Amino acid sequence: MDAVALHTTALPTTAIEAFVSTPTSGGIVIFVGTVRNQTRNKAVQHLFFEAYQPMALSEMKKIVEAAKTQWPLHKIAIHHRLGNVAIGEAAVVIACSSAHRQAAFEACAYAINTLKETVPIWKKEFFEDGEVWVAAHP
Amino acid sequence: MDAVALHTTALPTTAIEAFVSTPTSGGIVIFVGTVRNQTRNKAVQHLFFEAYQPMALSEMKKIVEAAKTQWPLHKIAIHHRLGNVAIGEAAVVIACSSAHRQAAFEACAYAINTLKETVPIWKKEFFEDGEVWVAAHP
Amino acid sequence: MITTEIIAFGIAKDILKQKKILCQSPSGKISEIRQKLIADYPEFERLSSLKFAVETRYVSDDYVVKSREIVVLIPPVSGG
Amino acid sequence: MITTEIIAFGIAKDILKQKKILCQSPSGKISEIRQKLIADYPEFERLSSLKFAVETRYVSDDYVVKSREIVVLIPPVSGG
Repeated sequence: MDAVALHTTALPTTAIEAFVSTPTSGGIVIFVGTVRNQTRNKAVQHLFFEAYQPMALSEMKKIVEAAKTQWPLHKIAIHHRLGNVAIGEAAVVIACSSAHRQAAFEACAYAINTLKETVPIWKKEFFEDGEVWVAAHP
Repeated sequence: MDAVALHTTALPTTAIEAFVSTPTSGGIVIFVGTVRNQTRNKAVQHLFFEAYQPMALSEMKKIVEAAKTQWPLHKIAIHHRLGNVAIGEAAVVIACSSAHRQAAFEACAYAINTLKETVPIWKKEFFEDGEVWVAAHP
Repeated sequence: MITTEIIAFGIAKDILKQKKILCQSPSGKISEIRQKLIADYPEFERLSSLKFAVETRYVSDDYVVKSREIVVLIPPVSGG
Repeated sequence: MITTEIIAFGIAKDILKQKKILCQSPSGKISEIRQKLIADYPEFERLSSLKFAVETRYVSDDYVVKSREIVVLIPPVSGG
């Protein structure tokens, strides 16, 4: 398994957890970003994710490297879903392992925060009466 | 599934994640505490966990209630393993879901920190040349 | 003298060399029970901490154990 | 004039109504390309942000696009 990947089918959460688990790890922190059934009190039917794939992977790798520089991690993995995603499904899974848990907690929060700022992936929300690219407008 | 439980067999990580996932959740944070193969540079062969079970469950429920009071969580689950646990296996799984991820991150860190302080569970490490109750002595 | 039934876990059980003991104290106050245990088993003083629970709740040293309540010794916990 | 090939994603593609366009600018500087795009497609100005990448790297407004480099429009990202 690669540390970073884009998937057009359900994210392999269990395999991602197994990937980061090492015999010297004491703590694994996993963030799963799931598709909510509403946004700003409006019912969401489903989501669609589009990526500029080579750059998305490159930016995800940068997050992996930056996190490894900042925290004593054993492993870190960032996997993102593309295409149509149903309510309740995972859009992103980030997993970090370290000897002691604080590093894993901090690195996992850093990774999802940074992903949302830098990785060229775009989310479109589909409503009963239309669709909108999330965060496009102020 | 109960929000808190003690298990004598492998922790059902996937079911715990599914338990906390709700249609309104945007973020799930999971902490998995695994058994390390060494401690203070000494090789650990396996671990044994003992609990004062009724009080352990009661203290775990207190953590659940306190976390729900402090953060806008959708669900939180705390599951701990008892008996012999092999290297690499999960000793504890804590999962939190919320509409926005920060609450889930903070509540998950709070829950594991508090569990390690208040829940009457005791860990014994087995080495080649002996065994020791962890944290018993200064 | 009051007789209190005491249950031990983890290293506390190892120190007592048994799971349950009966402890005599003037009034059944936790501070008295603590003193008596340390007097009988000095190893308890070497622990990082020794808490007491009654039934399933932590109690402080000034708690007085009621008749038939079971006292539980809680040596330093190490879950997670 | 320099002709630059531009690829768009997300809402930027919707604004252009196509995936790729060619853009003419005096020297191929990103700031010129940005100006030209906003002049031709004023909707770009309504976005929260509009970044540019060359190949797979973000570039700043003073970057000058080299011949055959592809420019990618990056409207506000919303992964996760």
